[in-house]
Amino acid sequence: MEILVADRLIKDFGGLRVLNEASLTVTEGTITGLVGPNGSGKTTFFNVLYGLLKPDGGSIHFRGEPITGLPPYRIYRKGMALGFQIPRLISRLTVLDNLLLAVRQEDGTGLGTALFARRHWQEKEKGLTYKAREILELVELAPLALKPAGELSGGQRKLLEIGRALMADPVMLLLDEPAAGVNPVLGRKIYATLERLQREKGLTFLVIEHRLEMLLDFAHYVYLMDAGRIVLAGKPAEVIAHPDFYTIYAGESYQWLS
Amino acid sequence: MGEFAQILLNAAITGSIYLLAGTGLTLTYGLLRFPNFAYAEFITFGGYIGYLLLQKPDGSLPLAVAAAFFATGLLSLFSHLLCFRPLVNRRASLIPLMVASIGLGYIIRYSIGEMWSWAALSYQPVWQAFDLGPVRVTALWLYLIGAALFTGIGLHLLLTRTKTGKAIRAIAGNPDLALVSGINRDRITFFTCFLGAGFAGVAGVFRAADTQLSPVLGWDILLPIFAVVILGGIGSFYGLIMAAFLLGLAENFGVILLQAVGLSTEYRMAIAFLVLILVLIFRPKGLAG
Amino acid sequence: MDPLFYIADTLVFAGIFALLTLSLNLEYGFTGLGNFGKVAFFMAGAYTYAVMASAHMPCYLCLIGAGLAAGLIGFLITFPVLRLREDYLAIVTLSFGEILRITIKAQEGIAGGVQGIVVPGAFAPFTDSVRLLALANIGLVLFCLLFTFLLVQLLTHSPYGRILRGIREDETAMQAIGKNTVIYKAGALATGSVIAGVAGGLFAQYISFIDPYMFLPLVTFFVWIMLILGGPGNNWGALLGGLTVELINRGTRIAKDYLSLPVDPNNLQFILFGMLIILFLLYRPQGLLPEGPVKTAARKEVLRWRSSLPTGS
Amino acid sequence: MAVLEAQEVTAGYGDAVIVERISVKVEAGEIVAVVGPNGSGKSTFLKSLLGLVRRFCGRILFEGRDITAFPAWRIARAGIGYVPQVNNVFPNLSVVENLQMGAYFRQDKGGIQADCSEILEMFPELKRRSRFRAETLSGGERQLLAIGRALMGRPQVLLLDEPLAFLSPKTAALILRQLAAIKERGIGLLLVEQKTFLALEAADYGYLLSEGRCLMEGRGSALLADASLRERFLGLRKEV
Repeated sequence: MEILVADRLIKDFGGLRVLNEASLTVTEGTITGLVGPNGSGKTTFFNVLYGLLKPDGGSIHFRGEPITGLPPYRIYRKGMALGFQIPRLISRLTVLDNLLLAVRQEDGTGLGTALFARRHWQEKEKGLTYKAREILELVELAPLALKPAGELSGGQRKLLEIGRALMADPVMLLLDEPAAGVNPVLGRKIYATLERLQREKGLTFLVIEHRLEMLLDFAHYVYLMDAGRIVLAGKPAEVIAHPDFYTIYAGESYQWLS
Repeated sequence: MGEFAQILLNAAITGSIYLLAGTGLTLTYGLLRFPNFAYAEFITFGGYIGYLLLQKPDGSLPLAVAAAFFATGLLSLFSHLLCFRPLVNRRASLIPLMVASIGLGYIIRYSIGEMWSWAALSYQPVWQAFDLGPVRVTALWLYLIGAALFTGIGLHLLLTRTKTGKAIRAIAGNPDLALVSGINRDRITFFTCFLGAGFAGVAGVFRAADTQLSPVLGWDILLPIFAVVILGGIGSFYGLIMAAFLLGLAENFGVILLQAVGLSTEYRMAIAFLVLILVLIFRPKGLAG
Repeated sequence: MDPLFYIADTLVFAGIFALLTLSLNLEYGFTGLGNFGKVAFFMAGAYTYAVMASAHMPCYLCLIGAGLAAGLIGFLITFPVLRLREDYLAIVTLSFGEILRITIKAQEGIAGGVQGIVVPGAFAPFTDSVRLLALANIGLVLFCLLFTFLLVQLLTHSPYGRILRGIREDETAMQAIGKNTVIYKAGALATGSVIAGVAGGLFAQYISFIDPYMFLPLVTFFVWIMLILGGPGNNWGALLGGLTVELINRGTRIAKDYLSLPVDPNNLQFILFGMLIILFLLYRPQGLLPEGPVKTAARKEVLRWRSSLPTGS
Repeated sequence: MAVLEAQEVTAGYGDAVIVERISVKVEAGEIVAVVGPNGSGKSTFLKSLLGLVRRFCGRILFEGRDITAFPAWRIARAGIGYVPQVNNVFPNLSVVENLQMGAYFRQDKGGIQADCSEILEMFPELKRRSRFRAETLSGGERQLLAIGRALMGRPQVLLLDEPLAFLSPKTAALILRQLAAIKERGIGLLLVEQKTFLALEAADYGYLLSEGRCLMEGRGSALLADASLRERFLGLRKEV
């Protein structure tokens, strides 16, 4: 069953066509990879899918509903979450607060409910801390729960960013290089966690990734992007073995991997 | 016909003041990335420096303009060194910088009030007047329009053709990279602060010569100046020139319109506000954006 | 002058300004919105109160009207620019402060124009005693202040307040995690304007005559000093700042009567206030009372389970 | 004499020490790589050489001259080029103007023009877009422009902060080839890199940082061959 369908998306930046009829389909409950050389439009693709940028053409459907041109907060409420390439945390708030902020349809977030349904949301918040604790233990940040997010190290910030995306109980996550900027060992651990969530909870992941070994090990399906369009799609091993893959993406420097 | 020409002339005069005053604001707004509300007081200060030289009927306008330029430039340099630079070094964000600029404005305005009193003053020289077709113009107005055009074009050339000008744009675009490219960031910033405020001082002299001098001279035209800077697109000079004269036209035609429908001409300021709001709603990056 | 009356007068003014500071704290301290036209919403409240009280409406109704009118204006003026860069909001609110004053000055018909308007006092029909009147006014202002303080305190220590602080730090991130930030910003500004409007109503009621010259940009400047001094993001700080600055203000006025200075104390006062705000921004940007964490049940809960963890982790 | 030498540099932000007593030497025409896991202080170390972060102690010598106390812009003028990892171009300036800014402090107009065309020849990707504003370039093109801009100052030594980060392998290979060409011109290169394998393979000499200290140093190939390093920091599972 496809969960996300992007059909011939177009995005122009001042005369530059960054997305040129890019289409892709993500099947529910898989980890799907998006690779491509720099400047091929991957991050723009994500931003358009998530509503941070409005497309100049094409359509997007999420779980059968059209979401083209919706603002990000509405897409988020439909069950999609985004992890930025460079984590964007609220640095003066605590790790815990950063997680609580991400809860979907949280009680007490409106002017009225914050004041008048106080007892109600206080109870709910207590419950949410257990969930937060689970996630914090998953990403190994539990002892730092009350530390301001600004005091975390680069790798910890990356983990908290992923934890925050999970806190929303999303159906699908878009992650822009979830393992970039962390050391390879931790990077593998992050992917192992994603795989477990996919297996156990049936979550769907769409990830931008440069490290082919991660895709080979963890992805079910891979799209190759070049110059604003999808040029290759298939199982990771097939895509990487395809002759076009080398001419477009890898070039000669990649012998060391094989 | 004559009336129409008169309105055009008035628009050119209003626009020239806005252009002169807006030049410095758009320069430093672009470079330091915050609107310096103390610019109002820089304009006022220039007007009072001009008064030192123009309080006698035989005062020289060029001399007054030059003095106002240097004195206001120095004042801006001082305030940058004592207030804004330390704040930027402490990584103060946008709003604290704006608050500080308001605080600085009060210091300058009340110091002027203390030194020259709060009563309105006037320049003494009488400007030669002559007929130019259907309208009567004074030499002052011609000087003003000339000075404004000279400033606008000169600064555009400075920014696009000279090394210093390109360095100003480079710092505006990426301050840290400018530093590691060997650009002495402080020196360029000092130069820009000096130059920008200098023009504000000149605008103050012309404004005072055209109307009256009081400690709120600059504050009274701050709003239209902001409208012009935003309409033109922050940091853009072609945009600024166009915006200044457009607002000049809008105000002068608007006043006629106000009189026609029997409303007080005090609403003149509201025109600038209306322009500001409309620009922000429909074209927030300004004409050049 | 009656010293007791003088103290009462100081307290009333401090209370009114503390209300304004609390409202700015909600907007700037928590949400990061630079409202440089606080005086406009204060003025809108004062004039609404004046017009309603002149029509013989009861005090509480006039105060509610003042708050609602100012809130509505605040919403209408700021909504168009909330999607834009934060400096644009500052410029628009600053400009609006001036425009509203000019408009009222030019409109003779509505509220006295440049001549000003007499505002019927709420307690005047009940007593002639100056002291009793002062006491009643203190009571009214303190009641409003307490109520507002609780309101802002509860709001800022709730999921709602947590979102406001998030918007202050990174708006795009908050949109990415499902918050309609424009609505939140509009809400904070509207609430802030309601509070400022009530403060305006109290002011009009207390001094019983208002004219456009009372609503100079100076008022906005004062509120900013109070907040920066007290501590942005801390409601106790807003109260402290309001009281401190009002006391300094009174002090200089007394000094004017008893000291002969070579400079006009009025000028000197503003020069000093200008310096004070810059010095605070430079050397103590967190103000006298720095911001604390968001206090909700969740924090307590985590403190509990964390204390049960083995040490060293 | 080494063109750039850091002696026992200790640096950090505010009161926090991030790197401790690091000594590094760069000779002319040599690529030196500083590698290490995330948070090891590589970037901070690089910035300390440029006067961009606080230095607590240690000395920095450039061609034997002590430049420890120089402000950042004077260090650049002395002959140290720097390519930051992010924000590495002037977005509002055209490609050519970006290059001109790299030569801001040079007085020889003819030489600047010649260097500018030489660099555009060297990077055909940039030549095609020379009149475009830099904000329209892709990540890889920006990296090239940043290197070109740094070369315009005719540096004796070039410092690069993770030049391969966020780049596809193809672009990374292109950048590495360009770095080798720069090395041939007798310029010393110091690069800080997370992509340990690629960096050490290209480097003549390498330093391994961990938690703010230098754990190992040696010839690039020697470090690569060290088994413990491979396991701990490269995370490589395939035999190469």
